[in-house]
Parts: sequence; C-alpha cells; structure tokens
Amino acid sequence: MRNTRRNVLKFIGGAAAGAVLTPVPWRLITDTALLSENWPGVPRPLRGEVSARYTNCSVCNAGCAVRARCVGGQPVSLAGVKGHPLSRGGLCAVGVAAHQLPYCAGRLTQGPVEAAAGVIARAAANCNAATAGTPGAVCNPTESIAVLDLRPGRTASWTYRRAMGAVRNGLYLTAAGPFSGAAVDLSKTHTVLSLGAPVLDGWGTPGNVLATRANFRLIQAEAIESRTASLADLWLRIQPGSASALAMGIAAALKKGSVADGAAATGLTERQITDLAADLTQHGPALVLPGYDCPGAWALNQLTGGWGEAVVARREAPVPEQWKNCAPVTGLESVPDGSIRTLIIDESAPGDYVPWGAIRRKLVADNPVVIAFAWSPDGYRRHALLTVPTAVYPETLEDIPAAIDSPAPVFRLAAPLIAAPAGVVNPPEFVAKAVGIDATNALRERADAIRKAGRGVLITYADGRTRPVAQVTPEDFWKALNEGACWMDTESRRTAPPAMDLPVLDAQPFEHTRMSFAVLAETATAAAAPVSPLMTKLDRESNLRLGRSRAALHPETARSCGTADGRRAMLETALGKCPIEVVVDASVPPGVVQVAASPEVIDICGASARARVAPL
Amino acid sequence: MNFWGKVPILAGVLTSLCAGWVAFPWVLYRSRPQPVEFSHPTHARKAGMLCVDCHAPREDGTYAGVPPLSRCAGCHTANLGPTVAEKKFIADYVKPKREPEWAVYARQPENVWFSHTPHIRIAKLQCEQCHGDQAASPQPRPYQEDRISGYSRDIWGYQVAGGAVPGMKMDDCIACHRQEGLAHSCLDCHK
Amino acid sequence: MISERKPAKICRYGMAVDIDKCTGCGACMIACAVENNVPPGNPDATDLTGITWLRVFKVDNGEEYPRKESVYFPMMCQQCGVETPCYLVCPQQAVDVDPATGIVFQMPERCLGCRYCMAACPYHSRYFNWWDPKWPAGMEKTLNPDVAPRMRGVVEKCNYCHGRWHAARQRAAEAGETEISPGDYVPACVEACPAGAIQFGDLNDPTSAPAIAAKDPESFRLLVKLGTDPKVYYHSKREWARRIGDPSQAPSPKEPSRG
Amino acid sequence: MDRRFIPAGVSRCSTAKFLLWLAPWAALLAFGLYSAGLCLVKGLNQTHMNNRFAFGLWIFLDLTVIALGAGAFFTGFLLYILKRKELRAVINSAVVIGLMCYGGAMAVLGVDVGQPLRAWFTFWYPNVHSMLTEVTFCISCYLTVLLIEYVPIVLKNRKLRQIPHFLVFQHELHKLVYVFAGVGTFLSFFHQGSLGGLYGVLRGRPFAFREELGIWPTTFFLFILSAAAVGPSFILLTTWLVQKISGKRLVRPQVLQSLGRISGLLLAAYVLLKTLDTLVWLNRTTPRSGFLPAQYYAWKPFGVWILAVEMALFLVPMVILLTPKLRARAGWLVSSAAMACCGVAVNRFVLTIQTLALPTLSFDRFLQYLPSWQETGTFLAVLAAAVLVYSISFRYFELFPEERELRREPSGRPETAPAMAGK
Repeated sequence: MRNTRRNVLKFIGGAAAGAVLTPVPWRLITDTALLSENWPGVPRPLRGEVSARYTNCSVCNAGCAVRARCVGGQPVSLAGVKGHPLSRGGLCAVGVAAHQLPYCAGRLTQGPVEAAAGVIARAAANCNAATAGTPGAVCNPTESIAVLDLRPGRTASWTYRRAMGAVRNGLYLTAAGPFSGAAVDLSKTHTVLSLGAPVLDGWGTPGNVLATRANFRLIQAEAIESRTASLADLWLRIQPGSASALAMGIAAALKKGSVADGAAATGLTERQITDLAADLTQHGPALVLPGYDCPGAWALNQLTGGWGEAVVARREAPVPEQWKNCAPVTGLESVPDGSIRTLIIDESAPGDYVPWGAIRRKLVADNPVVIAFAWSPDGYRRHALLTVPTAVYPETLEDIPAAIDSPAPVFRLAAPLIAAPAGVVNPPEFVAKAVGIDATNALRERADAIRKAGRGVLITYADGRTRPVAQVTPEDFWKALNEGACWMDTESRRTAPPAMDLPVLDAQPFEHTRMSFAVLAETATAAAAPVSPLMTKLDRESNLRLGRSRAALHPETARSCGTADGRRAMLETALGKCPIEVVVDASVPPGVVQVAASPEVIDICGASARARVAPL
Repeated sequence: MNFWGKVPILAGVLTSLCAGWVAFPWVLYRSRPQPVEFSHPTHARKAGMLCVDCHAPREDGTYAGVPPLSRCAGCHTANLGPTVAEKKFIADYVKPKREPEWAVYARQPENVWFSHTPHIRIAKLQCEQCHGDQAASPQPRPYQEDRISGYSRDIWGYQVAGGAVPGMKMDDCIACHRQEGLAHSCLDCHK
Repeated sequence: MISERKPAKICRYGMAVDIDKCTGCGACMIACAVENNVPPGNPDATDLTGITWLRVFKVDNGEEYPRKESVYFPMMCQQCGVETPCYLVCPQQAVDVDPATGIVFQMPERCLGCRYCMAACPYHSRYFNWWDPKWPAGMEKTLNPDVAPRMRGVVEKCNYCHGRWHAARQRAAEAGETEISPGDYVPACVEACPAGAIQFGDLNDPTSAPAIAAKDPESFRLLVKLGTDPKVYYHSKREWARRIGDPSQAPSPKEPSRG
Repeated sequence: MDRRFIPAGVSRCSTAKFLLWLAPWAALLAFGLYSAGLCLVKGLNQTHMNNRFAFGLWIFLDLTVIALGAGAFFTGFLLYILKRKELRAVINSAVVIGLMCYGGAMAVLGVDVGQPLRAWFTFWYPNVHSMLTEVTFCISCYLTVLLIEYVPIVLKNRKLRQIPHFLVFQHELHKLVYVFAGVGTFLSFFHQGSLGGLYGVLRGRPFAFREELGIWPTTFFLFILSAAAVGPSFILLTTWLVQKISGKRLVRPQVLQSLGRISGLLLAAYVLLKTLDTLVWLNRTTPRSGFLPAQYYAWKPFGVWILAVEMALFLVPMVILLTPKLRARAGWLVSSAAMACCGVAVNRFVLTIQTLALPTLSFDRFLQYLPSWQETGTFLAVLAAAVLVYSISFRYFELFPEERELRREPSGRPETAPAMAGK
C-alpha cells in the first residue's frame, strides 16, 4: 500500500472514531468527577457501634453532667444530661467541644518525668535531713518546698496537703481569695449586683444560672458592654477599674456615710449609688458578686443582709479521717517573699491563672526550681524549669470541686472517656509518690468515706435515678461514680460563712491618658484554660467572642494609638508586653483596651492595669 | 475509496475497540486478593453455618462489620483441615493474633447513609438479594478498586469484559426504592 | 428519580427561636460544628470566609447607653418553603428539597462550587469551602460518622442535622416503625442550647413548638415579604426586636460592632 | 519570512516588529496563566471573594465581555438575516472578537468554580429552573458556533487554501454560514437574556430582583437589548482602534457610521425601557419585597450618582449617534461608542458587584471588596489572549475584506479625512 502518511491519518481517524464506542472517554470523565468526591486529604470518619457514656465535665468547677455519644468507644459529641439538679442539662460552648481538648495544638505528651520525680524527692529529703535529729527544729525557710493548687477543693488537693504535710517546710498554697468554703444560693436570691462578674457568661453553673435567672433582678456594674452587661436588667457603666470604689461607695451608703468618693471614681451620680444600696437592702435577699478585680467586695454582703441567705457556708464533702493530719491551706499572698525554693504548680485541671509576677515574688532569688504539671504548652510552662505532661479531660480520672453556686457539697468524678497517651502522669499521685506517700487510691478512699457518712443522695445519669446513698453498697457507689453520677449532700441547715471585714479598697480614679485601661474580658472557662480548636467558630470565623491575643478598642482609641482594625500591635503595661491583634469595636468605651484573658495577657495585666497599645 | 483504502480505518476502529473494552478494565482496576482464602461453601455446607452465625447484626440491627479474628479463632484454634489455606490462616493470623485486612466489596462511598436495619427489619431482605449468593462462591474473588475514583468495583463499575458483579450500585438501590415507591429525593440515602 | 407515590407522611420541619432567652454563649454554634464535621477555621479565615452553619449575631436597637438594648440572634438556614432561592438557581441540582421533611439540603458531591446559591440566599446562611478542610492530628477520630466531611471548593449549609434524621429513622426501623417519633429527631443546636432558646418540630403538627410560635403575635420571621416562606420563627417580647425581620422598619446599623 | 502566509494585496509590518508587539502581551498572558494556576491548585482562597461576596471581578468580567462580544452575533444577524451588505467589511473581525470574548468568559468561569472537574454535571444533571443552566448551555453552544465561523476565516489563508480539501471544506462551510448566523443569533439572544435573568431572578436580592414578563424577569430582555445596542459600538470602537494601531484604512467610514447609527437606535429603545423598568422596580417591586429604595443608595460610595452615571452613559451616546452631523465626525462617533461600552460595563457592575455589596438583613452591614492580584491577573490573561489572537488573525487572515480595495483607492478623500486622520 502506497503513501503511508495518508494511511496513518486514516488509522488515527478510525481509532478516534472507535474510541468513542468504548467506555474509555466516558469512564475517564466520570471517574475524575468521582475523584473529586474522594478529594485527597479529606478524612473518613471511623465507623463503629454507637453508644452513650456519661461523665462530668472537668473544664471548670461547674462540673456539668455530660452525655457522650461514642462511636466505637470514641466520643464524637457531648451534650448535657437533662434533669440534672444543678447543671440542668446545660453545657457551655467550651464544654460541648471539650472532647477535642486532647488534640489542641502543642499538646504535651513527653517531658522530664524522672528528673522531676528526682528533684521533688531530693528537695523533700534535703528539708527533712536539715532538721534530722533536732526535734521541733525547722530548716532554713528558704529551703521550703510548696505546691500551688490552682483548683482547690479536689481530692487531689487533699493529696497535695498530705504530701506537703509529710515534708518539713512543705507548703500547700492556693490562690483562692478571702472567699473560700462558701457558696451562693441563687434560688434564694432576688437581687444580684455583679461588679463585673460574668454572671451570664460562664460564671457558676451555666445551667443553674439560666434556670434561676427569672428569680432575680440582675444589676451589672461594669465598664465594658460585656455579654452579661448587655443582658442585665440594669447596666451601670462605671469607669474602668472602679469596681472596688463602687463597693466602697455602697458600703458607705449602707453605713449612711458619704458616697462622694465612690461617685467621683465610678462616674455614677451619688443618687445612683444610694439607690443601689437601697435596692440591695429592700429587695433582698441580695447578692453582691465581685469581679476578678475586687475580690474583697464579698464582705459587702454582710451589710446587705445577704450573708447567710444568698451567701452561705458550704461544708466540704466527707474526707477520710486519716487524711486530716496534713499541711494547712495557705494563701499565696501570706507567704513571705523569696521563701520558696521548690514550687510545684498543678495546672492539669484548669483553674484560675495566677499572674506569674505574683508567684515569682515568692520564690527565692537564686535559681528557684519550678515544676509545672501541664498538658498544654501555654501556661506556666513558659516560666517553669521542668514541665511534666499530664492527661486532660476527658482522659483523666479526677473529681471536680463544687461550683460557687452550689450550696450543697457535691462529689462527682470526671471519668475517662478515652485513654490517656503514654508518658503522661497523674500529678497528685506523682508528687505523693515522690515524697513517699501512696495516694493511688485516694479517690476510692474519698468515695468510701462519703458512702460511710451515709448522708445525701446519689444521682445516676444513665437511668436518671436519685436514691439515698445509704441504700447503695460502696461497690455500687464507686461503680456508679465512674459511670457518670453525682453525689449531692441533702442538708437544709443554712449557716453564714465566717465573718470577714471589708478591706479598704483603693479606688483608682480614671482619667484619659495615653495609657488606656486594660480590662480583661473573661471567657466562659477559667481564664487561662486552652479550648478546643473549634473555638475559632466563635472568635475568628464569627465575632461572637473576643479571640485570644486580640484587643478591642474604640475607633477613637485605635486612631489615637495609630492603629486600625486587624492590625498587629503590642500591648504594654508596667509588667511587660505581648503582641496582640487590634479589633475596632464601637461598643468599647474610649480609652479602654478590652483583652481576652490568656496567660500572656494575665501575666502583664494582672487584675487590671494601665496599658498602652503600640502599633507594630 | 476501494477496500484497501478502508483497511487502515477499520484497523484503527478495531484497535480502539479492543483497547477500550478489554485492555482498559485491566488498567483501570487495581486488583487485590483477599488476605485469607476463605470458603463460604465449606462453612455453609460442611459446618452447616448460617450467615448470621458470623455476620450477626447488633441489637439495633446495624451491621457489625466483618467478623473479627476472635470469631474465627473460636473454632480455628488449631488446623481443622489439611488444606494449605487453613495452615496459612492459622500461621499468619490466628497464632500472631493479627486481624486479616479484609477488603469490603460493598463499602459504600462516604456520602451514602446506608443502614442494614430498615432493610432487614422492615423490608425483610435476604442477604443474597444484595450481596449475591456468597455460599456458592468457592473462594473470595479478588477485590477490585477503581484506580482513579478509589471505589470498589461492586459499587462503581460497569460489567465491562465480564465479571459477575452483584447489584450494589446507586442505580440498583434506586431501582428497588422506586419499585417500593420509597424514592422521594436524594436525601433518602445521601448524607 | 422521584417516584410517583408521595411520601407516606409529609413533615415541614421548622424552628422556634426565643431571642429573649438567648445569651449568646455560642454552645449551639460549637455543637453544630461538632455534629456536622465542620473543620476548625483556617488560620487565614475571617468572619467572611469561615464556615458556621449556625451563627449568633448581636443586634442592638441603635440607641446609645443607657437606652441601648441588645439581643443575641441565632441565624441558621431558614429552610425556605416556597420559591426556595438556592434550590431554584443551582445549575446542577446540587440543592434538593426533601418533600418528606421540607428540609433544604446541599449535596457537596454534586456541587461544582459556582456559588450562585450563595448570591441567591437572602440570609447568607450558605458557606463556601475556601480552603481544604484540615483537622489537627488525631482530631479526625472525633468526626461524626453520620455526616460526610466536605472537600474544598463546594458550598455547604445547615440541613437541620440531616445525619440525625437518618439516625432517627434507623432507630424507628429498629422498632419496626417507618415513621420517626417527634421527640427522637432533634438538631444539635436545639439539644445544646443551655437556655432552651431554640426549639424544633414539625410545622404540620399543631402541638409542636414552631407551629405554636407561628400563631404567636410576638413571633416574626426574617424578610418574610420576600415570599420564600422561611420556616424559622423568632420570638421576642420587645417591639424593637421584632422589627429586626423587616429591613424597611428596623433601625439601620451604624458602625460594625462585634457579634 | 512569514510573507507567504500574509494575505495577498495587503501590507503588513516586518516579522520582527510584529514579534516585538506580541512580546509584552505574551508576558502578560504568562503572568495571568500563573495567577489562574494558583487559583486552581491552591483553591479560591487565593481570591478576595468571600461567603458574602460570592461573585467578584470575574463574574463582572464575564457579563461585560459577553455583552461587548454581542457585536459578533448582532453584526452577523444584520448582515446575513437583515442583509445589511455594508457590514461584510467588519463581519470577520466581529467573529474573532466574539470568539475571544466568549472564549475568555468560559475560561474564567472554569477558574471561578470551586470544583472544575465537575463542571460537566450541568449538562448531565441540568436544573431547568436555573438561569445558570441556560447560560452554560447557550454560551458553550454559541462558542462552538463561533469556532465554526472562525474556521473559514482561517482556511481562507493564502497558504492553507492551497490544500484542496481545505478549500472544499471551507467552501461547504461558507454555504452554511447563514444557518450558523441564524443559530448563533438565536443562542446569543437567549443567553444574553439568561445572563440578565441570572440576577433578575434573585428574589433574595431585592436590589437585583425584577418583575417577571412571561417566565423571565425584565432584565432578561434589557440585557438582550443593551448587548445588541452596544455590540456594534464595540465593533466600531475596535475597528477604529485597529486602524489607528496598524495605521491602515481597513473599512470605509460609512461602515462605522452605520454601525454607530444602529447602536444609537437600539440605545434609544434601551434607554426607554430601562427607565420604565427602573420606575416599576423602585415603586412596585422593591416595596413589595419589604425594602425601601432609599436604602439601596444610602451606602457610600454607591449613592444615587451611580444610577445617574449609568443612565447618562447610555443617553449621551444615544443622542450623538442619532445626530447625523455628529456621527459623521470620527471623534464624536468613536467617543460615543466608547461611552456606550462603558455604560454597559457600569450596568453589569451595578447588577453584580453592588447587588452583593448591599445588605439584606437589617442588622447586616455594607461590604467592600477589592480583587486580589491573582484575580486581576486572571482577568488580564483574557485581555492578553484576546489581543494576541486578534493580532495574529489580523496579520495572517483577511479580517477586513475592504482593506485591499481601500489600498488601491487614493486616500485622503474629503469625507473620510477625519475618520482616517493620523494615518
């Protein structure tokens, strides 16, 4: 056959025509489309048997009852347990996604475990050895070893006290203010004056607050238009940092004294303050809730008549007798400066974050040893010598102290829903072991003690039953607690907390300077606690919350600081500086920097501080 | 154009047809043998077992998945037969307690919400109606996966060049649902 | 593929939201994201590029302190019942309205990402996957198997937790039933709201919360004059708040404020 | 060395000069393709579009170029259906322009969608209610028509026509040209309308929503009319530009003037209907959907001025083009044509960008949007590609049949002098 070029063309033409009659072209088109269904990198959810498991949320002291929907044992979503007497089926935004906490960025799983054990043991040994043979003698006070418990009232707290009790010069420290061992009873309250406390924004037990909300009139005295302020029955926009001054003013009014200073500092009229005082006495029982920057104001309740009514003493859940001889509870403030050689900080369970400055003061000047027990990198790890990794809810087995709005003593466990990663430790047991105490069974012993006391009821979540604890065998009691239950004391006798005197609070008058006033916007969790990666939905993908490392400024303030929305800037105070992103928000009062509480920010702002925003 | 003129064209057509209908499927599907030479007939006939003896649904009627090794090990603690397959199974899986990586022919795409429960409890379907009579297949056929889309041939593939594939494609579902008047929208099955 | 026979039972699922109860805690938004496998926001995501099937806005009456009042306003897909804008404009039937439930549903696998539906939606309750979805290492274990994760370049939206509807139907089938019992199907946001501000039910069932809300004079719907029959009813005792739904009445917002 | 490809009887610049002219455009194209590649590989996060501004520069571009490209179909319609013989002088050029406009639009759409691999679903699972389905079908069909119409232009090339088969083929095609013109016209009318409908049907966006006439919103018809009106103007404009750039007489001034006149007539009709539509929209449609017309223009920077500008950009050229005296002066003619083109651009801008910028929810806010460099780059790629293809076609194919005769005629005749000024 001649002229092959033509034939080749014919062949190609024929092939092309033939190809159309085969599945090839059509299949390729459809398959590529299906490839885009299985887009590379998109994970496939695991399948498995669906089951429900119960526990208590350990993210804050509310300890809300939780029902976890598990697939093949792995919790995939959390919800509240309806009909729970305190949490009432409520769960806050952080709690709802708390099963994702273990997957936070920078989760700690490795650390100098042995080294830490060694250091603690040696520190204890030194201290004991220093006084060996000479009874009653105390070793050099600067040799003291201390545990700082950020979440007092747990069984773990008792373990720490026992451990420190076993060491001479062992100190058990808490940062809890003057108001500990007491609770508020919202169901008995008719007027609530909140001096900046986030009453409707994660304070207390959210479910309980919302359920009792109808009973009380809420007066919010706050500088910024916080979520609570915008929802309160009355919002008193006071000058930043003048909460204490307002407390003093009210006290003065109640004592028929002069309220001029209070008025001057807060920016309210004298009339407003006297009316407020009248409100508190007439529409009682009234409750005065201090914000984070004026803890002393608790004492105000003694003047309003709420003491013993709205504010009541709460006994602690029964504790084994043999634990009782242990280190006393010491307030961090009352420790002499520069006296602690070895400090152990337990932040495995989220608690109030104490500004590092306040802690550093107490440490000896020359190379103190700070050991942090943490699961996330952004806490005291930044200041600690050694950081020991710990488990985090829902990996942990721990109990949760009673919430501030729970008048009755409670005992509930955060039972593990997933296994903790290898290499993490249980801080209290770890410390106890290091000083030669066995505390591996502490929770069980505590449970048995409670069962033995025989008071109160046991509420089991799976079946929603409530029965007197006396009718439950110790075994079942323990089993129930581990499968999601709550012990609650049923004691109606109401007693007032021990009297406390109203400290003379300094009223910082507010004037517009180039140093604006930094105000922490408290979030639903204990200030410093990291949250699920999904929280971007609230603070970045929407504007519902002020995100971490962001600062909200009034347009004018922003302009005067030479910055604008979305810009990076530096937040500076007398204590230090940290980078922030500026959010311009008309609802922030001029001259105020509203920042979300994060460890870095708290470290430099403390309760409230003069701050400056410098553009980067 | 005389006959000889047409030859190249015909040749071209023929080549594509062969390539498209015979060679293409070979290229398109990644074929993988099942880890164990499991014989349904042996278990069904010799051991007289029923489907549900191993493929028991959970209480809620959902399918519990391919039976775990523990289930097999219940009987296969030691060689139950002389076959090589038996020996290999004991040696490779039962002894080292290693779960065989079964490939599931009927694994549906992620966007399909399929539950055995209504099909068993309400429609009262028999296993064979969708899965084919496995009891007849002497040994598991190789698992074929579409290289591009990554789907099993059972749920996404034309019966090109033979290969008896039971009806587990969307069209098969729809056909039955239509017949029962249950096809209302894509949302019936898709998630 | 629609069969001639009508569904045995026709539901019109809707919601009743009491904005006086909402405290803007955001639990609903998080519960929604958890339930529906919405990934955490990309580091570059903003309130305009993020994905929040349900979003809580803060709305005020336009006054200044002390006359200023604010409400928190949960916005999910309003599940338009007639002339459903997104359904009508989708070029390739990636949006479907289930005749049995009235739920408007986005099928990510069919969507080509033209975003015409987003332009069509008056409520801006449709969200586009601008980035590839990414979960922190290990977190993909917590994904919900009843919902398929979406890929980059497609649109997604609230579908009243359709996965839960499937699950409820399975539970019904477990008991040999073909219809699900009302209480058994509840979207994640409704379940999560600690204030009980969001309620869910079948508008065809006069005893359901939305059906009751629909008759309440203090209830209102958003942009109802557009004639798309949204199935989410909002309720407020405050007169100004009820005007939010009608742009020709409501106070126009001033400077953008957070929330 | 490419002399043998250049049509007989016309003069073209040297190869080197030609390449020099192409180089910058090629560079621009390369940059554009890179930007587009980024959007395809990394995803649409490369753009500044967002959930609220779901459409951006690209959709605006598509609507505009397709409106301008309407010159192709409408000239064909006038020439082959209404037998306006003088337009034979520009039809080839019109086809090329149309091809580039539509090709560009399709290409950009391919980048604009999030999952291009599934774009064909529209043909397989079409939703008959959707205007976008209409658009996709019509544009892709019409693009094919344009390609077929382009083929004879290519095959007429001096070198190519030496191949007998090609000659026969293009002859056969030529017989069908009327059919294609008819089909093209129908398709174009239809999709120009659909493009208008695209926004007119959005009842969720009262700013764009319009009353329905039959099954289509009024924008459907307004778009057809505006496109038809501006298409000739654009052909006029481009032809003039080519004459200026190449420094040659390509068509007789009468041709341009008649294009202008047609444009003017249609503009008149458009302005009338548009005014009517606007009144109905402001006084009937908008209040019915629960909005106040005032709210539309309450947001800076889009005040009422934008509506005024839009109308002016149609009204002024209309007046000029309908006044024979002014029309005869090249300056007026061309600038009014340019104005009309801007007018249609503004109209498309208002309907796409302003619609999305305006809030619908009472507590929502007005949005700003600025395209990212990747978006702009992709936009420029279309422009560059168009210039390249047109330049090559102009050099090697017979885009302006009159060019040859005009070369023989003595230049500088009085009435043509202005039009050919600066030659």
